[in-house]
Amino acid sequence: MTDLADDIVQAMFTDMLGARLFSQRVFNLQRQGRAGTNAPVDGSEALVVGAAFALDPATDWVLPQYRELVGLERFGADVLDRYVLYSIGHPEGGHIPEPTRVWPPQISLATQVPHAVGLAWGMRAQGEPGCVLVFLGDGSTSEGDFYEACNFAGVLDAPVIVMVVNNGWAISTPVSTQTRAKNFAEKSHAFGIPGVTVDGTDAIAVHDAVADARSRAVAGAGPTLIEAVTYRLGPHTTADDPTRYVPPEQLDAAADPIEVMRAEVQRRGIWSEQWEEEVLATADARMERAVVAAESHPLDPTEMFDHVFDEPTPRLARQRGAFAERVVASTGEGSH
Amino acid sequence: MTDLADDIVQAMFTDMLGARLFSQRVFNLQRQGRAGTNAPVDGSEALVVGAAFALDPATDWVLPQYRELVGLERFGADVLDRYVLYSIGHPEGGHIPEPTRVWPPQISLATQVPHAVGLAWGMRAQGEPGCVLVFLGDGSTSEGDFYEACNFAGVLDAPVIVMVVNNGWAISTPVSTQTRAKNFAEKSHAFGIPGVTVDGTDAIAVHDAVADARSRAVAGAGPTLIEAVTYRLGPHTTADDPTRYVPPEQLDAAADPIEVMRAEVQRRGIWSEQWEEEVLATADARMERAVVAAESHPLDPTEMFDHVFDEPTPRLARQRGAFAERVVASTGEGSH
Amino acid sequence: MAVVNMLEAINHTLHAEMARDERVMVFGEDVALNGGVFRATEGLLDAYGAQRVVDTPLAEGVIAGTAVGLAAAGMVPVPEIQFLGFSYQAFHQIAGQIARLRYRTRGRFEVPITIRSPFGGGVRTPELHSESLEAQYANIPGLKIVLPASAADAKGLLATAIRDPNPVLFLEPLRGYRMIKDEMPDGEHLVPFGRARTVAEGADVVVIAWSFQVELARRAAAQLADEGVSVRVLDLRTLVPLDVASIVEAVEACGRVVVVQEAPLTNGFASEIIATINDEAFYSLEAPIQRVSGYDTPYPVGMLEDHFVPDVERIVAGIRRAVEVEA
Amino acid sequence: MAVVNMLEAINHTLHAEMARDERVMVFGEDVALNGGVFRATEGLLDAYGAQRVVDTPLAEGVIAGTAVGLAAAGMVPVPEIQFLGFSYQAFHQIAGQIARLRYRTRGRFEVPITIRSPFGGGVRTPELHSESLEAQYANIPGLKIVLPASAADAKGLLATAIRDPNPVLFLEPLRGYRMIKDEMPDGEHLVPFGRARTVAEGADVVVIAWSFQVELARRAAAQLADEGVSVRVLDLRTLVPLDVASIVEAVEACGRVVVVQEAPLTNGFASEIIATINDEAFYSLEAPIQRVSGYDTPYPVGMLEDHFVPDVERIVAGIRRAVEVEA
Ligand SMILES: Cc1ncc(C[n+]2csc(CCOP(=O)(O)OP(=O)(O)O)c2C)c(N)n1
Ligand SMILES: Cc1ncc(C[n+]2csc(CCOP(=O)(O)OP(=O)(O)O)c2C)c(N)n1
Ligand SMILES: [Mg+2]
Ligand SMILES: [Mg+2]
Repeated sequence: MTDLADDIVQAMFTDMLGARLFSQRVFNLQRQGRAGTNAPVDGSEALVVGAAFALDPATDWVLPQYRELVGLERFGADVLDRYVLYSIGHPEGGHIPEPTRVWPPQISLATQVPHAVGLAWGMRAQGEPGCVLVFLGDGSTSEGDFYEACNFAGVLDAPVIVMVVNNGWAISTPVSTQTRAKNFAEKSHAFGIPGVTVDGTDAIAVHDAVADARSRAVAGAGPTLIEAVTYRLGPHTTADDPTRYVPPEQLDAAADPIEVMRAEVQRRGIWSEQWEEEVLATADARMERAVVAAESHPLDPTEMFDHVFDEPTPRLARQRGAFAERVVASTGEGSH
Repeated sequence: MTDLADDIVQAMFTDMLGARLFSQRVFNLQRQGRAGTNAPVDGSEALVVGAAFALDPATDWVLPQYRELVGLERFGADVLDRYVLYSIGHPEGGHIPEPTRVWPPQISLATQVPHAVGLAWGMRAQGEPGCVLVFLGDGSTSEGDFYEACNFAGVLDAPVIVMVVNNGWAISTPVSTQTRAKNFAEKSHAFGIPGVTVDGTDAIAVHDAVADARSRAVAGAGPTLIEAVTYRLGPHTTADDPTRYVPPEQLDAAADPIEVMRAEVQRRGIWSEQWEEEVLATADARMERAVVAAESHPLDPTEMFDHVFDEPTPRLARQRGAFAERVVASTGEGSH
Repeated sequence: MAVVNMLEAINHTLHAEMARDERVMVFGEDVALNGGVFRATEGLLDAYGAQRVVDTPLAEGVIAGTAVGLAAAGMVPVPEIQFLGFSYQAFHQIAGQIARLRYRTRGRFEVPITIRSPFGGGVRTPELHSESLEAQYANIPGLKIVLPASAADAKGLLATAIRDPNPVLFLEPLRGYRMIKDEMPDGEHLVPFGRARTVAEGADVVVIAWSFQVELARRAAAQLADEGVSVRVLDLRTLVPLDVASIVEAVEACGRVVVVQEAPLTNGFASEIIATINDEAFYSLEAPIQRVSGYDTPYPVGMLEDHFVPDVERIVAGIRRAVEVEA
Repeated sequence: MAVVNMLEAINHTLHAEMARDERVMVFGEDVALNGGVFRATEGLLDAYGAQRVVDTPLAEGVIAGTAVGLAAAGMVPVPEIQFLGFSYQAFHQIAGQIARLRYRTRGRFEVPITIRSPFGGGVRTPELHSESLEAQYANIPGLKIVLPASAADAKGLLATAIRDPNPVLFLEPLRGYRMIKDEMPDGEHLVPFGRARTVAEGADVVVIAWSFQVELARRAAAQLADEGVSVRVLDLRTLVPLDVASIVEAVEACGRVVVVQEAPLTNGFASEIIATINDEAFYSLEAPIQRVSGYDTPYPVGMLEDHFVPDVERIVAGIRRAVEVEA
């Protein structure tokens, strides 16, 4: 295991604290009717930040599912800013600008795995140096896309890292209902690629596993399947009531990645209450700016017609024209 | 390994000889313009017949891909008779009548695996004693359906046997392009179910592997993945030219299941040239009857509208009516 | 007769059908332990047990695919696709297999499968949760397509669907789950397929709609009544089979037609309604048929969706266009 | 100008485009070593190498899904789906992802993907090899749908498709692969999307068709010419974008219309043509528009398929129905 420098570990803990705070703020926005359905990060902070710090934001790509974006601050401020915009339902929330190498949330589960494999394949075709890391959940591994993509990645020796976030649940469905496989790393045998299971509540352990996988990937040694084991500490989403199905004792027994990392930072003697308070205060202010920016981000309703194609078809242009007239005419517009 | 009685072994060899002969006859029908595209069995005789003899036609189901039906004589004469009808393009060819427990050919690759799992699930729900065996090719294992179905079968402990026919090729695509998995039995790790690789040119070895899997299945011990390794001895189908891609040395090196079984029958001292000639003559006559019956099977063009639903919708009934008028009116009908 | 919302009607009917016929099985993502993400399957697990009410792995393809095998085994599968947008993952099984098994096997295998799935927009769901895909299924022979617009019909059509020996795509309007409330008949209540429902009588123009758009059309009709425009509203209830006779009768009576759909304009099911009217009632048309529709864009995100989905205002405008023109 | 068949035109164009732009990649089942099951990709592997011409595992979903990633990496993916019926296995990636990536990311990612796939019946292929699914894709915003009916157009439209920064579904008529032969322009030849082609001039009635049905319509027109019926034939070439102007012009000129499609009747693309004419040229119609179409049955097996697919005789009958009626 690499011995990470103290400042790196501090930076990782900083992003983990931020991730949870950002996530809670977005959750609360939904409760206040200011954001749509969203999925809290609680339990995934270590595995997201650990992975992010093992990658090179200048050369590597991250394809998230939907729960991970708040932990990718290291890849650029745009990730969080656009995630907030996405969460309040603004179309530009799906647009994470160049040069940030992070894709927007993927709602159609596991469809991002073939995308990641294709991206890795294309990067190699272009002689680019980096690799691709794609997140998907334990439940999402039941989709054919996961299997088809990992299998093809093996055949291609594609520079891709597939990280299965095993948080115990897919909404109300436990892992025992998803598969009888011993664990998710075992699924790598079906693809003939390396598979490892790592403690997903231990950011440093995740960092090391991803670092290994990354060196293999960029060396042309092909893909790696990493199972990061954690526990979903919150509801599935703002729309979910986990008390209907989550056994309380399981939840109590679950390790909290934030506490695990705080212990490590304390062990290294680089923690102080005041330091953590400052980190949280900074994150809070940073999030406040993101929310203000998002809520004041302009939106012209006619943007609904943009980007269907590079140039609208005549039919689409006409629909846009008729719509624009109606919207301008309509007084009730504001209420829409 | 079970020690099969001589008469059983003779019966198996009889069906293997029949399978190849039937398949060649259907192939030739296509050459004569009397049948459509079809896929010869050559190389799969042992694994199909070996499996068939390990199953109970009264309680067990077989879901083939498309290459296997000529070897399922043990499940009833309807299987071959309807396969011939299917091959000449008659709609009734897709109808294998009760009580024969064999499904018609499946063209949409791997879609039959979820069907098999559902059937096994339903049989158990109904308290039926048997199990389901489903065939699919090495290439078909790359489809998401194979994975989703085997994974669900594991969760359900469904009484199903999934037999991967690894004949080295998917049309022109070699196994090395399908997957990096060590072998296809290895894929069972992804499902947490037993996986075995068996010599698919050895009917008795296949019989024993399927017999084991079957006892587990009917005992409630769940599914088994069996990889039967053989080599495709002929073209993919009547439409294929394997000389474009099959290395001759591979083809020469490949074992012929018929020869393997003949050697076994000879070793047991229950073979004679005359016996084999009689078997072939019987098969030939039996096939001749099947072809005559198929080619004289009546077909009213309006049958095109039958069985879309149990009762036609008014719109469909109207379409049928208009069609019937036109067809009766049209003199050029015969030419259709 | 109790007043219930559509969700209650659907839950009630699932209970009744599972009690009536022990071959009925309900399965899908989060339908058992959690009673469905909208509680449509609430209580089924407790009442009918883990053999008949099953949480599946997260894979729509195998949810649809196993339904085929279950049907062949003699069960009556009622799988749920959590949101219609995810039926795309099962398209090869629904369109390629479920819709054809009876035809391919000339009736050897029956396919009494009812696929339930919520769809439609206006409730701020994430991407791919709101798509109206009925038109993409309507061109697939062998599938019946059923879209209730009232709680009473949700009961009567769902019961009919589950008892129908053919595959049925039963589409439930997300927006109507709790918003649409009406009197649900007690006891046995079956609504036959292929019989449209006249929701409002009228003589000047007929608005043809299905699913939640029927509710919007009703409001538009009420609004215009005050202005003396007599608007008939026809709820198709099922697209396959299609009640051509009722459509023709309404067109002949009114001469002017508006068709409402939430799906994108191009090749939505409104196009088939117009083509059918062209075939059957061409000479009764006094003006071009007006389409009030979603646009030819992907279903947009939350801040834009109210601009995408037809609303009362747009339906009223469509009706005005239809009646304005001189015959 | 050489006379070639469609297959030769497609193969020629793939060679030319791969030579022109090294970002172009061709991949799919059996496209490299075997040159495609119809030889459409013959010689590409030798000419452009194993990095750009790739045999994939047998999985349509990941063929389509990796195209998304390849595009994001800056490549120009030209995947082949061996038969359109198997695009169902990729529907979630084509309809759910490829068609939306640009929209979801507001143009951050371009999707210059051209999915080539043969389709259509009449050549005795096995099940699911003959289905005409264009209508099921036409209701999906974000996809262009291109269907050449001549060798010259196969070249000009395929080159345009590959250079188009948007996703294109390029559908090749199985029946026309070798049967359709015409003069293919040498050198650079681009046919713009959204410009229909008048295949035969005529004033009494216009037959609107696409893909192989254009050839049948041409023959029907020729046959009726002898009887003095003047039939115009319009080849749409692309369904999305749709050349509404040419349709309207033809309808205004002829007043009578026949639309031919091989797909099932209900909600086939012919329905959208009729709906579009209702919107744009209602008052020019002198008679109901006639649909000559496949039936609402699954595509049948070999001995029945000639009864299912439209033929010259049925198109002639449709034209007679259209012209018979008094205005
Ligand atoms: C293809 C598809 N099917 C179903 C859903 C509905 N859905 C949203 S999240 C979810 C559970 C996902 O569980 P998992 O993959 O473990 O990720 P987690 O939420 O636990 O992070 C489901 C079923 C979806 N979004 N996409
Ligand atoms: C879903 C689907 N994709 C593609 C095809 C076209 N196709 C027919 S057979 C075949 C190869 C099948 O190979 P394999 O599964 O190994 O079976 P084998 O022919 O070797 O017995 C392909 C690609 C198909 N029939 N179905
Ligand atoms: Mg999970
Ligand atoms: Mg094979």
